[in-house]
Amino acid sequence: MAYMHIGKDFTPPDVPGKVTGRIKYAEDYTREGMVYARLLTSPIPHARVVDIDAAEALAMEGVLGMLTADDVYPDGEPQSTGLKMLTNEPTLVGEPILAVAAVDEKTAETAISRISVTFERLPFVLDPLDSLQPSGADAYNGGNTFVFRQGFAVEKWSADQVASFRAGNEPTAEPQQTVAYGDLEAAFGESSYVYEGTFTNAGYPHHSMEPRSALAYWEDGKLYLHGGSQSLTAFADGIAGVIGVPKEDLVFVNAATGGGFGQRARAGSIPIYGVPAKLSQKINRPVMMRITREEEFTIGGARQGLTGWLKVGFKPDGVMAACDLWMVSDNGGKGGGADAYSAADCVSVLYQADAVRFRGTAIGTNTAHRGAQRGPGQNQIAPIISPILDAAADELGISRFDIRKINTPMTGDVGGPQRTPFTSAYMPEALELAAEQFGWEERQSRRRQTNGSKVIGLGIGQGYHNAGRSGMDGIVMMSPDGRLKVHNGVGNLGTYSYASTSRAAAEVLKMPWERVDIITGRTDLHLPITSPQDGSNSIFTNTRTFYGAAQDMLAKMKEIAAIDLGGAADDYDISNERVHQIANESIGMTFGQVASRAIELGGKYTGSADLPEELAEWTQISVSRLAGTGFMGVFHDSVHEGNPPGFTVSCVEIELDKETGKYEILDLINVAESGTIMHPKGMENQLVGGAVWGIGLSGYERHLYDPQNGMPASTGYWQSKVPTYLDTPVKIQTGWVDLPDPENPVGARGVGEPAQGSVSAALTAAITDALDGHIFGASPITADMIINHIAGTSENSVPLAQNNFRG
Amino acid sequence: MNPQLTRRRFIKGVIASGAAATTTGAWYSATGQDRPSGFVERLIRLNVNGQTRSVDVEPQETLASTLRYKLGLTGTKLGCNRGECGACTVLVDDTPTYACSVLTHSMKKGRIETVEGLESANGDLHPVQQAFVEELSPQCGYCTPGQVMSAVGLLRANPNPTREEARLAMAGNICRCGSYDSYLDGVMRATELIG
Amino acid sequence: MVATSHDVMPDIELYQPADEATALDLAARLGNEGWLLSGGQDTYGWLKDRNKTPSAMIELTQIDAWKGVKETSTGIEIGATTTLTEIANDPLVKSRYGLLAKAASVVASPQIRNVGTLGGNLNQDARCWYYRRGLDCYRAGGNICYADSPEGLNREHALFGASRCVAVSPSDTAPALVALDATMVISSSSGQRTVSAQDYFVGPDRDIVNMTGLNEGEILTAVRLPNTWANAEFYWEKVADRNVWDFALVSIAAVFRASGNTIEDSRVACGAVECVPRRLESVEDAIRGQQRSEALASNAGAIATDGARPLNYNHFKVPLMQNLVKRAIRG
Amino acid sequence: MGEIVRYKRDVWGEEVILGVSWDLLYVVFMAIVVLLVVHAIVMAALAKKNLDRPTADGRKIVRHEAVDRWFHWLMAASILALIFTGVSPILGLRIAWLDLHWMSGLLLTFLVVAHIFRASFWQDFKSMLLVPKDFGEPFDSSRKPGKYYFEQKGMHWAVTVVTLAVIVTGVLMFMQIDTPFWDRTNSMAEDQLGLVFLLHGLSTLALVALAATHIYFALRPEKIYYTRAMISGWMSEDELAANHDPAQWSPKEAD
Repeated sequence: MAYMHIGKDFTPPDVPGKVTGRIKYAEDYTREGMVYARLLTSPIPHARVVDIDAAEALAMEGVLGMLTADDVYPDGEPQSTGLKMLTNEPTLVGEPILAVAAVDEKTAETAISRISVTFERLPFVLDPLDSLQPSGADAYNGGNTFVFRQGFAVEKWSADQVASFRAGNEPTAEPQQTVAYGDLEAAFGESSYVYEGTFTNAGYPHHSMEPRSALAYWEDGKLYLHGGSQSLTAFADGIAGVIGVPKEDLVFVNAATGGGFGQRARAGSIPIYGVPAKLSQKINRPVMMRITREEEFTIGGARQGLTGWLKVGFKPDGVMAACDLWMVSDNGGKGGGADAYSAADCVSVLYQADAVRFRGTAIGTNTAHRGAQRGPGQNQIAPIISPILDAAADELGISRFDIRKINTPMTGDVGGPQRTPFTSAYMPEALELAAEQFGWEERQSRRRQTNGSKVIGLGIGQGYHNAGRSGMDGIVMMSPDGRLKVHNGVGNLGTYSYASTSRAAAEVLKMPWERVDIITGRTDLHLPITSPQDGSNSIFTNTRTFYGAAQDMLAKMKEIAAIDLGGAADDYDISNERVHQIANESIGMTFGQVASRAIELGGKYTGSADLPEELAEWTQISVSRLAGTGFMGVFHDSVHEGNPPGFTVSCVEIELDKETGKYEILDLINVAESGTIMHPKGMENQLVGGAVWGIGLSGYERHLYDPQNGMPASTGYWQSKVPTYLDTPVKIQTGWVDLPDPENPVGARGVGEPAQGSVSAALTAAITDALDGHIFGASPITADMIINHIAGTSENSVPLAQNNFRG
Repeated sequence: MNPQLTRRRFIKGVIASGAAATTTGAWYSATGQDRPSGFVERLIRLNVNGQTRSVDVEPQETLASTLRYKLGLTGTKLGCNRGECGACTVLVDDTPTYACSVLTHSMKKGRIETVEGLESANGDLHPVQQAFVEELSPQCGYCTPGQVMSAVGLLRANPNPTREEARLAMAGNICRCGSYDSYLDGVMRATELIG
Repeated sequence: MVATSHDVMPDIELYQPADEATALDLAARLGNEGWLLSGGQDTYGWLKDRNKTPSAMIELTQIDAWKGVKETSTGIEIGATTTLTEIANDPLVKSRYGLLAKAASVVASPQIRNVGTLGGNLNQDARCWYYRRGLDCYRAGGNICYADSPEGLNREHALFGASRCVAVSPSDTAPALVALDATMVISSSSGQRTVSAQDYFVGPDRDIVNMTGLNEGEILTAVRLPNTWANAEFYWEKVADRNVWDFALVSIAAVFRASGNTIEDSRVACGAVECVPRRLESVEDAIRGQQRSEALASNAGAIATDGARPLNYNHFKVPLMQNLVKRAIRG
Repeated sequence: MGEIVRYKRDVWGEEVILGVSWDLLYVVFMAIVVLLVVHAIVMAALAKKNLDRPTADGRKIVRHEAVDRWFHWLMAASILALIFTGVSPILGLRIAWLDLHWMSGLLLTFLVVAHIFRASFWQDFKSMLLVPKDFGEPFDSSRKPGKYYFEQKGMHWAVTVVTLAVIVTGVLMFMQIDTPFWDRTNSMAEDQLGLVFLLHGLSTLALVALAATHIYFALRPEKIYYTRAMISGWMSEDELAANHDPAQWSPKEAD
């Protein structure tokens, strides 16, 4: 299909502001009379605040006030997991206890250091398996796990059960959750190669570049909140509730967000924005609260660590017959996500096993909170499963490419425990494209070639994430000058999907891009509800809404033309920013004229009547404020059927030095299968960015806690090991399949998350390959682990080592 | 208080037959107006983006603080404030420098350039900025000003770097979005734009 | 409270002496209350965290006499406030003492090398994260080590010479200077003294809170490299997790005088395995007068780690160190 | 001055004892010097012109067996080594002191334990016992003691208590460092550890004071023959008669 905008490169309007430094992030704003807040955070991994003595601090010159948990939760703190604004019951080191506002940060910090907080220390735990011990400590006040709708609970295994699991055996305890399909026993019976083993994934922090700083002030009864989010409206919708301000009285300002990666999607992940808001209300001054890198570590959240056992069976023809997964998830100090389930779902989708069983238990630890982080679950399992596929291929005498091809998901297949059909799936094409572009076959001759202490390793990997939701709203407006205004609540965090999705509306109305304005950056510009822009869903989800809103406008244009120029609406079409009769193109009116007429006609044409039912409350507020101000197209999306998958395939060639445990990535390709490509450059960015994340997951990033005292060590980039320019290849190749998905009007699906998983899978497979097939069953695989393996000193490569700490 | 200080003071005390060692604080007040040479004056003139600006700078102030909070040049970002990320990179006498990890007073003799100072008088983007736009190098954009400044510093020292040289020169800038490849594309395009 | 994140530079005085005498006078008068500031890359973190609280900083970089590389009759002399970038790019250093140029070129990141100085790199404090976090451990004057225990995070810590504190020498240039048999020039208001690079660094057995033998009021002003090892064959390698910013897991600096394939003499030092750069005299003795060979390299590697006492998570440093010694000798 | 105890923050930021304030070394040092100087002056002023000192000539009797003298001097040496290795780094001397310190400590511990056994079962333990009536002894010039006079017994028991305190705390501290026998753990809570350091420090200060006093009195001319007795083992009959009550102590003759 020949598109005007879809699939074409363009410059998103915010890019010049990013290269000139003009675009503003939350901490770049100032406000007359602004004061500065700093946090006092818990020094203890699990404690109860007994007393706060702030008299000396509050008496200091320049100190304006203090906010504590008692101020923000006058009726008591919520008794559930999840982040709180402030707390008297910290469950991790670094959890905010109180905030102090002062005329400058230095004074606020000095004041903080003069506050004396008396804590009652409570037992703490850092490893979920320790917590499962009969006498193990519980991370939360009330238990070590949180059951939805039931509350805190205590989950314990026998000492033997824990010891047996640690020793590498299948857990015998009752799991909290079991999901299964197919006849597992029969499938293993058909298998000629069965792999059984344990694995661990280190959790690791988000460390997005922009810390979660925020500015808040109150004017005319309205709260103005400057912060960073992944979606302006989905986030604002939630944070209003967190802070306790009516939605119509909140103005959320968010022109740019310095990195999201999952934990800036929903208000529940950043209740800390409520602190400057509440403090501002209390002291009646604008309050800027800058978050430091160290604070970002605990406030910003982290990936779940998984500790698991798995058994995978392959039939003689290479078909994955069965996969049995048992995982204990590290849920951190504030509850976590469903990574383990997603991991099992991912295996089912990617390898189409006949029978899959997932059993899992999620246990809290007194570490940073866990939650969404670029492919939660799917990406942890990717580097674990890929080397197993290779082992099966080698064992069964099938090529490593073919075993993936044999098990590939395709259109018409179903995936996951719910056996959900794909909306479309072009994985075979992606595999072929990646292999061809990379020269996978030709490179096989170099496999395990040595050069002194160096050895070549090759790896191929696949990534998956469910990449599309529906049910959101769209608003487009047109003014008498004929410019299209796409009111877009998708956050600007570097995916440029706020712009890409807007282009769906321009496409429908066949408008040149220069005539389109994206209305975004602050919610008082009246934006519709959007998805939270997490889970790789924005492209699929929000092209549907803006396409729909533009279709609504198009239909209204034709109606107006019919009213003014006669005939029926169906007699009209559009071209060159005119609506005209199909039969006689000279009879028509310009978009500007249509917009003017729409404003005269009012009613449904300006959003004053006949609105779609089921518009979200947030959209209703926006529409009501826009009503009558211009020609409006408005749309509420229905719910789609099936699973729109985001797929990627990666190939990696490394040269590993057996004497240093270091490797260089000689070549890397990351290929997307995500339906129609909306924006090639944007796609390229997602693929290279995902690749860097994959390299971090497989080789570097980790979450260090000292088991002796619960102290976090990875509070900066130094210990967290975010990959740098020199840890990534000089050039990363990209590619894409570009075939349309039927459930999206322009055929597009998302891709952000799988882009990491496939690279992680391929890189781990390459490391394994270079080490003659040694399966570590771990992410990351660091230099010391490789050296230990080669030298036979494996003190710290014991399976099921505490997943927060791998040396 | 570092106990070592106490110990050291004790030693001094013994040597001086019991006289308590003076702390610097006491020493200042004792010397009063008569401060020793080398003591910094707070009111200084800074050459920033080609303009000389008078600014009151505390002795301990970092250049990033002065730029962001005294001069309103918020293009210079604080990503870590510890020299571990590069978002605050500015040029001092053409040399890429972490503004978070130098004192303004240490740099006051230098020619300071921030991302705001790169555009030409008529508003044209600097070739590096232009190239970064064309290559869509930035993702979230938070590290971008630092990446831009490192690239400008590189191209002033070496107008025709190889991709590998560019990679080495840019290495002190973290991009959490992982856009390294796109930034390198941008640097290479910039070398073409500069010609 | 330790865990609360401080991030702003606290009040502290700054002196910017323009000449040597003033600087030395300030150093003497301020004593321990004065913090010697060079590039500052190991200063501001301490101060922002409020984990070190001196009253004043004495900036040394305004003094021209302490900057730059100059030729002398016995070799070259490098001012202590010469930046690492300048050293890495200096033609004289590159041509005669390539080992040091190489070591200086891989410190931290480009921007840190642009302001970070040789003196700062040599005098930087231990990088043990417990210590850096402001905990009152032995090195901070306390009575405990959090790293040296069965559960402590001691992957980056010492194999040798630990005494209560198990932190290692983090400097990349220090082992290079030990290998090159450099002499450190130390000035104070009462004059100048020199000490060999090897003796400049002090382990925790002798001084648990300082990593060098610099006394109060003394300033490291220059480093002299002798002609003895100019234009020698050299080997340098640093193995770190990430290739930017990270400190060495193990590094090696070695210089050789060889005739043909025979090693006549050598000096070999490893970084990040002990609190001081570890000079490997036993290796030097074992290879003196020997032909380079794989067997010699392997043997030397094994000798190098004699007496290593690994902690729980740093066993890998033993084979890694052996491998690096091997590679150095293989050439 | 003023502070006796030094505090630090434990790993979670709470204030705990770190140890003794070493400024007290200075206090102890000055106090002992003042005390001993005053004593020396007073003694000099009180000194009779024609001091009637007992003669060393004549029959020699045994005061200390050779084995006891060895015990004494080895203990003295180890205590002095402990004080030197322990205190000099505090004064800023950069020496590798810790190994010497714990080795001396082990030696002292062994000697003390052996001495306790020996004194309890094979020596005349009663001769060193300090009983209530001994406290009247210094004020009654007519009374003469047995083998040890009051001040000697006092010094012995003071040194005993302080040495035992140093040893017990020292052994606990020894268990907190890496040695050839074991790898350290962090098994002791930081507040307890601080208490141990404090007690070790306080007993060190006491030991320094006692050692200085002991050495001073050992060198006093009027009692120098006790020192000689600790070196060579014997006293003269005259010296015995001048100071001791033969009814309570009747030593055998030296060879």
